[in-house]
Amino acid sequence: MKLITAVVKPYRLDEIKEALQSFGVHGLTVTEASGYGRQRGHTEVYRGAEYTVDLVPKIRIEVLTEDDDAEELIEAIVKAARTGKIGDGKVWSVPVETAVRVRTGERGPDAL
Amino acid sequence: MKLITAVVKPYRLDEIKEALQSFGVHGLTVTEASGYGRQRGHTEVYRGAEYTVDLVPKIRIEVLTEDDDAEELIEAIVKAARTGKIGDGKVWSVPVETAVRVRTGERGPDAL
Amino acid sequence: MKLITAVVKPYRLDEIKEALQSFGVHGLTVTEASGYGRQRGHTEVYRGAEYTVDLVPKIRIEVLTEDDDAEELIEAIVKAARTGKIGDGKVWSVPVETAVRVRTGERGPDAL
Amino acid sequence: MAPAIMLAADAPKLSSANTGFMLIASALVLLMTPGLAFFYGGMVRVKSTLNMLMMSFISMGIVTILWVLYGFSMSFGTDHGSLIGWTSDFVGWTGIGKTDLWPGYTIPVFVFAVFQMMFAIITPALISGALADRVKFSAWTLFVVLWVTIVYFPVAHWVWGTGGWAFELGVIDFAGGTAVHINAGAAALGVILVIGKRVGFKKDPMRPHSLPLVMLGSGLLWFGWFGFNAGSWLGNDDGVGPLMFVNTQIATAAAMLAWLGYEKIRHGACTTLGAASGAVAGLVAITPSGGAVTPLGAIAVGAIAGVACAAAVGLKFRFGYDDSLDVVGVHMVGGILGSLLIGFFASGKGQSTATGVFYGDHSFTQLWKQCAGVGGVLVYSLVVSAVLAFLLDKTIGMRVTQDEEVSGIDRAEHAETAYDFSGAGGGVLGSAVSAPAGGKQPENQDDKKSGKQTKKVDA
Amino acid sequence: MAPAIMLAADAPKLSSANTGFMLIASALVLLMTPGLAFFYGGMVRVKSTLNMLMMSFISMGIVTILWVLYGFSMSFGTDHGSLIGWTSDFVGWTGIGKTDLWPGYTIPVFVFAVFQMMFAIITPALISGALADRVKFSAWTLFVVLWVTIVYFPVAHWVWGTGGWAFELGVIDFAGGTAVHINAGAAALGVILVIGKRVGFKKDPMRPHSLPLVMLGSGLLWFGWFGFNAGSWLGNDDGVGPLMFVNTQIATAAAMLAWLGYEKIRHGACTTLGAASGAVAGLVAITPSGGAVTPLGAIAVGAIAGVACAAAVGLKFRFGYDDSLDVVGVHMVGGILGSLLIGFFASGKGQSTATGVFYGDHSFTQLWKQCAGVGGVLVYSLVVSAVLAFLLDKTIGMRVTQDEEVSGIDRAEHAETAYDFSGAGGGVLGSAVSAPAGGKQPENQDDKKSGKQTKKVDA
Amino acid sequence: MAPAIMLAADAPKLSSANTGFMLIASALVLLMTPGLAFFYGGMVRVKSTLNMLMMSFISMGIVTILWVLYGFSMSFGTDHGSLIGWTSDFVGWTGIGKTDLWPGYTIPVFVFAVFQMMFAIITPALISGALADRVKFSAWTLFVVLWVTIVYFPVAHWVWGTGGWAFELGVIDFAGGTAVHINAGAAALGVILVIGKRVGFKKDPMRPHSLPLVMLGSGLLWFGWFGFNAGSWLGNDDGVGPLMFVNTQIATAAAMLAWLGYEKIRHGACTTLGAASGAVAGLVAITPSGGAVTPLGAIAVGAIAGVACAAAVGLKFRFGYDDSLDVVGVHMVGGILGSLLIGFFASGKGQSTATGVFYGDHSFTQLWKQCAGVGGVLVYSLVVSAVLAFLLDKTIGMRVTQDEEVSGIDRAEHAETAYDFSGAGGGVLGSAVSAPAGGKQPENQDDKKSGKQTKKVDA
Ligand SMILES: Nc1ncnc2c1ncn2[C@@H]1O[C@H](COP(=O)(O)OP(=O)(O)O)[C@@H](O)[C@H]1O
Ligand SMILES: Nc1ncnc2c1ncn2[C@@H]1O[C@H](COP(=O)(O)OP(=O)(O)O)[C@@H](O)[C@H]1O
Ligand SMILES: Nc1ncnc2c1ncn2[C@@H]1O[C@H](COP(=O)(O)OP(=O)(O)O)[C@@H](O)[C@H]1O
Repeated sequence: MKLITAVVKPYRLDEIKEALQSFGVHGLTVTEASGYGRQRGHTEVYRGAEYTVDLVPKIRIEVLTEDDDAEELIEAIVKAARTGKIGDGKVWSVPVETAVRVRTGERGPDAL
Repeated sequence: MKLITAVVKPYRLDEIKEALQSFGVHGLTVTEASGYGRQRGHTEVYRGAEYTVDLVPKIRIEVLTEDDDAEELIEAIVKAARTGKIGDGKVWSVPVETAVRVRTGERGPDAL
Repeated sequence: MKLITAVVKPYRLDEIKEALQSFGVHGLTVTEASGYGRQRGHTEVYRGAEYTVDLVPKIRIEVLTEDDDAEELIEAIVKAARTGKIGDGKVWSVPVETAVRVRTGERGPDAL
Repeated sequence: MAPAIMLAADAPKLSSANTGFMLIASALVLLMTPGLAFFYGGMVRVKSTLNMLMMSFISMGIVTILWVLYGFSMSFGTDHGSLIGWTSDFVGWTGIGKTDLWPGYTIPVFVFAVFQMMFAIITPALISGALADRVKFSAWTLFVVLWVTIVYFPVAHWVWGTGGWAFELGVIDFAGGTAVHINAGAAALGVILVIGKRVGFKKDPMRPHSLPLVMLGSGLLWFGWFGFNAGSWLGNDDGVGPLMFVNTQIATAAAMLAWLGYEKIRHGACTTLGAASGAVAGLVAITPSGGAVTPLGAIAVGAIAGVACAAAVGLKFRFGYDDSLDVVGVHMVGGILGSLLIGFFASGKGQSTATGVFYGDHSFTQLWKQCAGVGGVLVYSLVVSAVLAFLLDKTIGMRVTQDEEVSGIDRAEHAETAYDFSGAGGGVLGSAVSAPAGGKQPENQDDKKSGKQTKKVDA
Repeated sequence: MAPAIMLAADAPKLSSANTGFMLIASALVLLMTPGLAFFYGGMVRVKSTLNMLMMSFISMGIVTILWVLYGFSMSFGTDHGSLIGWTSDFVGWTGIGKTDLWPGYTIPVFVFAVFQMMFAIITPALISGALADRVKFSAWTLFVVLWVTIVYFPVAHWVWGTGGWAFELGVIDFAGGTAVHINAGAAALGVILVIGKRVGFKKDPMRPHSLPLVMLGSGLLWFGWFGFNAGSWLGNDDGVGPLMFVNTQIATAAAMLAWLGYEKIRHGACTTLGAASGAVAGLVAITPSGGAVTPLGAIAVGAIAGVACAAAVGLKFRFGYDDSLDVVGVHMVGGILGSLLIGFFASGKGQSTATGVFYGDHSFTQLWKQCAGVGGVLVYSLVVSAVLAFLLDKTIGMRVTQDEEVSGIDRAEHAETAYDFSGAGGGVLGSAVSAPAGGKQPENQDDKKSGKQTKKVDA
Repeated sequence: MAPAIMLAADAPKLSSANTGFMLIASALVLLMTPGLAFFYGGMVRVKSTLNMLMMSFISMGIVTILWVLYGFSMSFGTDHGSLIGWTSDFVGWTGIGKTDLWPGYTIPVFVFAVFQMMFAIITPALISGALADRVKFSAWTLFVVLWVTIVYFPVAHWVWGTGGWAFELGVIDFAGGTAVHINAGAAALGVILVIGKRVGFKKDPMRPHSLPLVMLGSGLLWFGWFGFNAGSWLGNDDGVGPLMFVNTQIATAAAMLAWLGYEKIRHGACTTLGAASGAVAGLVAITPSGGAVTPLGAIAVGAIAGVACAAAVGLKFRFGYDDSLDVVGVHMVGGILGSLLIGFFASGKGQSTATGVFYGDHSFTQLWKQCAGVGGVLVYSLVVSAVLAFLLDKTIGMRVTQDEEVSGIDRAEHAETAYDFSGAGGGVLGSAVSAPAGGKQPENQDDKKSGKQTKKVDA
């Protein structure tokens, strides 16, 4: 199994959820986050003072998936998250050794 | 080493903490999250309108542990988190290459 | 590639950002978290009652990096995060199988 | 407002008692606008809280100045053709002396003028609730200027000004059922029919982001409304103001209970939002009628308004108009009910001897008068407001871009976000993460003229 | 309330000054109930904020209606047997004319009745603080109905009604130390002894979820309390109201400082919650006594109450009763202190010539009277309230299920959550994540009758 | 304050109308201090919210007691050398009878004394805005005690006390432009020049953590300010109070619009913070001048103040003094403007016949008087406050440690955090995660004396 993590723009969540759903994915976990990427930092004026702002709000989505589906899923997420502008985010995957469904104790792919 | 991640119902946190403690685990990290699983979505009425609600609040617990303890720990968490109802959550583990205790710089199992 | 995760004291974020920047790191993702470690728990009195408090606020930083840089980066983070007092936190790394830049679809090291 | 029945004295003297009371009443009515801002501000999603607040606060700025410049003259100056007032002494308030009394009353003109000013302020603010999340602040500002000038000032003259057609007809509107609530509610309906729905209407739950803020708003409204209602008699020499005060409290309580009961039966729970909305529905309904009915009548008015408005707020989903925070469902419906119920429940023992269908000689006379008042104001306000919104939309544009709406109007229009709790849990995360919370969404930067302050952008 | 000393005039005339003042005072007292709601609402954990607010707001609904229907008659109607009042003209307020004056005073009956109504509203609301997190809303609603009928209306008659036993005995209670605060505090103790503790009592810290909300509440309480206290003299012809006003301010300040000092010495820090609680303790203690003591006496009353209540709130942990938000520790203890200290500090130069132990002929007469008043109200309220709670618990049940309590009573009973800040930090996360915040916890669905609105459930 | 023109009657009688009005006005002014607390509290970062609130609330405690003990005597007792007052009957208010009238007025001494008390309370609280995030609570407490004694009580005597030098010179200060706002603003400047900047000043954005809280504060300030301003005439017999009331509303509206316009042009957006600050700037500027100018004059005063203060708040970045929440930029600058503009806009038709440069015989007489008043108060307050802060800093120390400041002064000084929303999204996370939110940062424990309550620590 793989754990796919996507750090993307908050307002793409709906699209990503739909993409995953039409792909038949059963679950996901979302966390609020913030981050910065390549061209870090923009300047902003508030009450007469100028500041550099770097951290921008993002959401962080985690999806557990079977090895075979991982590639396609990543593609689906990337497509749904893309706006083509800077700050679109990253998607990565790591190997998972075991996964358990708490309710039943099922293991592995069955647990997803 | 392994990193065990558990996404569970918020109000099971106390039980999980106790379970880990009696197991001799030294630390954990908690984040607020939300998610959905298999039978996604329930309907709810508010002020005369009906909506589908899918994301439900969860907590996300991370525990670093030695390879040998991982299995038992997972079992302990699953047991403590279980209510037997839908939405009980998932527990998974990924391999960790190195871990450092910031205060001392210790590495590996000593860092836990 | 590796994913380095650091759970550290919130007010070290600035130092860590600077350390990473001078190291040439292009991006990071931050989440609010809380946790406890080795000597868990302190007691506190509020309105005439005494309580044990265990979870302490932390921030959780994630950085994707190339395999070769990982070691040095970990060192840099550990150094920037260290105050020498308890609660300084943990840094760990896990192997990443693939990473994508959402905007362009670039893969692997190019995606960072 | 009690122009129909004037105090007996031929030449009333300045009463320090009534003057002091009316100053406090004016302050209470002023407080209602921030109260309304919180009521509305708590009800929207967190991303448009500030815009909601600002739509009310800006009314405190704009309308105050316009009222001094020409509004008071248009509403309460000498009547011209039953449609509009004008008295040049009232322009800029230059011809008003500090001890000049309002004709027939014991309070200075300044006191009457400032009390009425507060009514003119809150009325456009009421409209804003229907426009949540989506209207450009510049367009709103201009709308307020035009709307009070073309709609509110004349309508206030019709209803309360000596010579105004509704006033002369004998339409009862103690404190603003028609001039304030129907007027604002109908205007809201007119505008939203033109500007359309929020992104996600009917699909997203769009729940209140802070119910304590809503309750704060409704608490301040309830409190301030005593000034609004009891103050409208302009003095406490004859027991009518106290009756109005008493009925205000009673109808509000009854409407809150009625709304909660309706909810409990229909949806199984008594919600906080229901309590707040019910109270406001009661306050609205008793506003025109509270000087005319008995305490038991006030229970009836409140209970009817509570149930009717609770049912009415669901209509927007059926008919598909996005009355975002239920201005139509509560203020228009509640105002109509309150005005018409006078025709049934007026006891003849309050502000005047006019009686409703259930009292006196059971005649329908007063009811028809009330219908005329309601109908006239409703149609005028709805049509003119819709036209205004249409013209503004075609010229400067009423709505923000969809991107801005989705990302949050607060950032787009006010360059701020309502809250920044980062670091609440610890340390200096605040100083680092707080910034973006208030920052311009970089992804919107392209299509935005106010991007001026963002020099260099990234994510 | 100043029935002991009436104004001299044989046939007082309606005073527009006093009428206007009393209307504003009534509005101020009304505002105290939302103030209390915020004070309590900020103190609970976030998951039961709304329930806390609603317990106060519902009292504004229920008690208003009952007071009109029969409460005013029971409290201030003609005395029967020194125990209860009844005047059929007061039932539904049908026999009250708008210019009828309250006997011996210069204000209309309606004004007196509505001012007293506000006292009847806030008293049950005070009790709710002890019941945080765990009482079914339906049970609370029913409790309020029964409690005001069986406890508050009679007790108000005893203390303030002509012919009531405590009133006739000469017990001094200027604005409600016994009738309001001891009464509510003793009732709270009675109820919690029956219904038991919150899950996690003594183990979880259960800290206030929003201290700014607490401070807002205490600020509004402080503000409104001036109406409560100074208004209780029903007019400003003789300087007693101003003395009460002055003493209210002074005792509150002294109590706040005293509480903070106690905390600083005992626990090493001046907390915000301590400032808020100290202020309320001072307000409570000066409520019965402020018309009787001098300004220096008010400092003493406040300082004593501040220290004593600060010490008293710790008792619940020692004795194990879960007085969640310290209703017993602040209102009962503060009310008793304020009432008894009259027996020491009454100067004979305020509302009456009665003097306390430290003044005049140093007699204990007034002190014994105060003890009688305190004891009578305390025992009656505690016992009857406990019995009421017991009966309700055995019939409809007082508490929510443990699951509901742990997951949060707001969702279970009101189908809402207080806040939804998701997306505060960016974009439309709000619309997606907000929903569940307000959603029913699916895991509770099985054991819940109000599950009606959840059609299909999952996680 | 209207001592220059007394009412004609030789022996005024107690007026229940004016007494009642002044009691309500006093309550309104009292409410301004919590209002200010929220205004400031919302503007700081979340980690120092409570400290900000407490700096205002503690002033309500300390100053009340000092005012009773000796403050009222120092400010309004018999003049000694044009510099200070003293009347032993006023010490502890022991020699004041409940029906004694304030000489020349129709209200009891107690009423005048308590109204003035509220002014003495808010003035030091105003200073606290400049000291955000960094001042030890114990040092602040001591500072307030010393500052009101050495600065406020004398200055109030100069400006408003019969015999005070500014009063006798004919300086106009209707409600506190010099005695309250310039005084507080100059003191703030003096103190911050001594204690220095916050960690991160100019580098971190330090945006408001809750703009709704800021708006609540400004709403309550606006509301309460009517009591502050209109009440300062001590009665409503002659139409001056109403003029002040009217002008208060108008100038505030004008200033809010002017500030927003300035912002829109300079930075491209109308911010909520700008609306709040603009309103306060208008309130400040009209405070000294509102009895002297016409309504159109009030528009001018407000608009000038709005633009000038909006520009002035940027100066702190240029000159590098950390006037954290713009006390200098708004209160000092606004107070100076309001006071000097009297010299231009006084119409001779308000509180007195004195005219400004634009009216009457176009003389500069009044302007020079105003300059003298402004200059005297400004220099005295700035210098003495700086010396006070210096002495306190050298003895007990004014600032918390840098670690405490960075981690948040709320925890360090009050052992609390403002909010605990953990678990807002679900279940009992609250009880588990809430604790640390309020907990002592373990890492600070070493260098902290108040570590008493932390028995055993870890992370
Ligand atoms: N090396 C990294 N490690 C972890 N997260 C990253 C990394 N680089 C970027 N991110 C996350 O991705 C988001 C977008 O990154 P960015 O590089 O700006 O996008 P783009 O790929 O369009 O340049 C950032 O806000 C951050 O949260
Ligand atoms: N594939 C997945 N990837 C990541 N998180 C998941 C996945 N499936 C479920 N979860 C998380 O687990 C929680 C409970 O899942 P669910 O499948 O409903 O439980 P159950 O196993 O009882 O059916 C979800 O709210 C979500 O946060
Ligand atoms: N085994 C673990 N798994 C996950 N997170 C941990 C673990 N141990 C510690 N942490 C995280 O690191 C933080 C600091 O840990 P702690 O052990 O107290 O520091 P120290 O290494 O100085 O003793 C904790 O608050 C927790 O968030």
